[in-house]
Amino acid sequence: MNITVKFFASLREQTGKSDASISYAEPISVLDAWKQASGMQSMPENTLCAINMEYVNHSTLLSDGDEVAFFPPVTGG
Amino acid sequence: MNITVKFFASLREQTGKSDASISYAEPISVLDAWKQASGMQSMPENTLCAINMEYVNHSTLLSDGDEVAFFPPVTGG
Amino acid sequence: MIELRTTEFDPLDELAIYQKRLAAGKYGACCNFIGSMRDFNEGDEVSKMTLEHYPGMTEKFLQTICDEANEKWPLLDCLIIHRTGDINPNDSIVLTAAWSAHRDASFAACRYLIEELKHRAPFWKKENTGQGERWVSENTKAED
Amino acid sequence: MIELRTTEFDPLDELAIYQKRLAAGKYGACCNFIGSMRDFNEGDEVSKMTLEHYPGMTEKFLQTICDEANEKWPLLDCLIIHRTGDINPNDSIVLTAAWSAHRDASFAACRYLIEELKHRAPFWKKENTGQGERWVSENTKAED
Repeated sequence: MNITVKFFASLREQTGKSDASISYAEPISVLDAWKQASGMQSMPENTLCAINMEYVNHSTLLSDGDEVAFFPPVTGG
Repeated sequence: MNITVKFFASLREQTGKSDASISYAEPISVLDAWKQASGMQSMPENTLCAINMEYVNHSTLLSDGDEVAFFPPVTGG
Repeated sequence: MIELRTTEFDPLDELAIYQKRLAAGKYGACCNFIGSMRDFNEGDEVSKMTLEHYPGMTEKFLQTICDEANEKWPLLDCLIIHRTGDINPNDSIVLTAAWSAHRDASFAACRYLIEELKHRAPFWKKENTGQGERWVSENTKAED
Repeated sequence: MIELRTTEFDPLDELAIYQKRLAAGKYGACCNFIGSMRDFNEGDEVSKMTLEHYPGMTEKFLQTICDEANEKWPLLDCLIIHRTGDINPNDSIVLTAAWSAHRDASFAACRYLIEELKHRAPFWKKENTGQGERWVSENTKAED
């Protein structure tokens, strides 16, 4: 199972990366993907997550080929 | 005591006049001014009144030199 | 600022011109509302309209509304422009605008300006429909 | 319609151009909101700003907001334009607009567009102040 991980804004700076690819044999959650891709960093409490550009929560399970994104509270407009 | 009376919109058409001058010896109310200036026509229920360009109610008393105006509900904007 | 116009005006041009007077970088929010003449009302086609007002009182009243908005919210400025006289479909009738640092004040003030204008400012519309002329009887409460 | 812009845009010009697409005489109300960059925030001078977004998701999300507004209110159309990249004080950041027959729908929809955008659309602001760069931490609830 291959997953693409994206980090935006302050989370990109915190993790030091904008994109990562991870592989797993067993189904994993969004939170598991964070741990693996960030190198076991702690996830800031208010982190938002999206799978394939739709908001999800931290416990949602990922499927092969998914793009999972992590970002801080939004501040547009 | 001399008073200028103005009618606007449908009330101008109903009374057939836009301006009128009336004279009185005793203090009169806005409603009295309507009766006199309109030739005793009945005042439509939702008529708005202003003295010297400030909204007043029908029982407000007029002073010498006042301009009293009668108009229907407003429909601007 | 408030203004009455006897001829057609372009509300977006007016906003652009007026906004140049304001200090650049100080307002973060501008909410504005443009009311224009539809070619239908209450089921009938409307080919023309005339807007009567009370010279003197109308201007004074629009200024009062602006003053009230400035007291109620922390605004940098507000603007009302309103047409009078003969109006054709698609012409702009009214522009209300409010500038502030944050969006909440600009929305609330812009809404206040148009609601107060619609319910209290001395203007009267007469529509010309296929069935002849008719006075518009009353503005609706916050839904027209 | 929704659009992202990487360079400066004039929201009033955009409104004028976009509005020409709409059927003349059918809308009576246009409420729009323009958010622009102030040169101060939370007590500090801000000399520059960078707006990051999530390419793909941001556009999709703005379209979702427009679709939701169209479902909730009887609109003729709505429009969102948002800047990305490097932004200078007084530049326009966002335009939201809604056209309808009556004013209530246009106000409610315009407000909905900007509130949803501010709270859910993936954009992130980084400010450059005299003290260096900082990420804006969170948009306020309907008051920013």
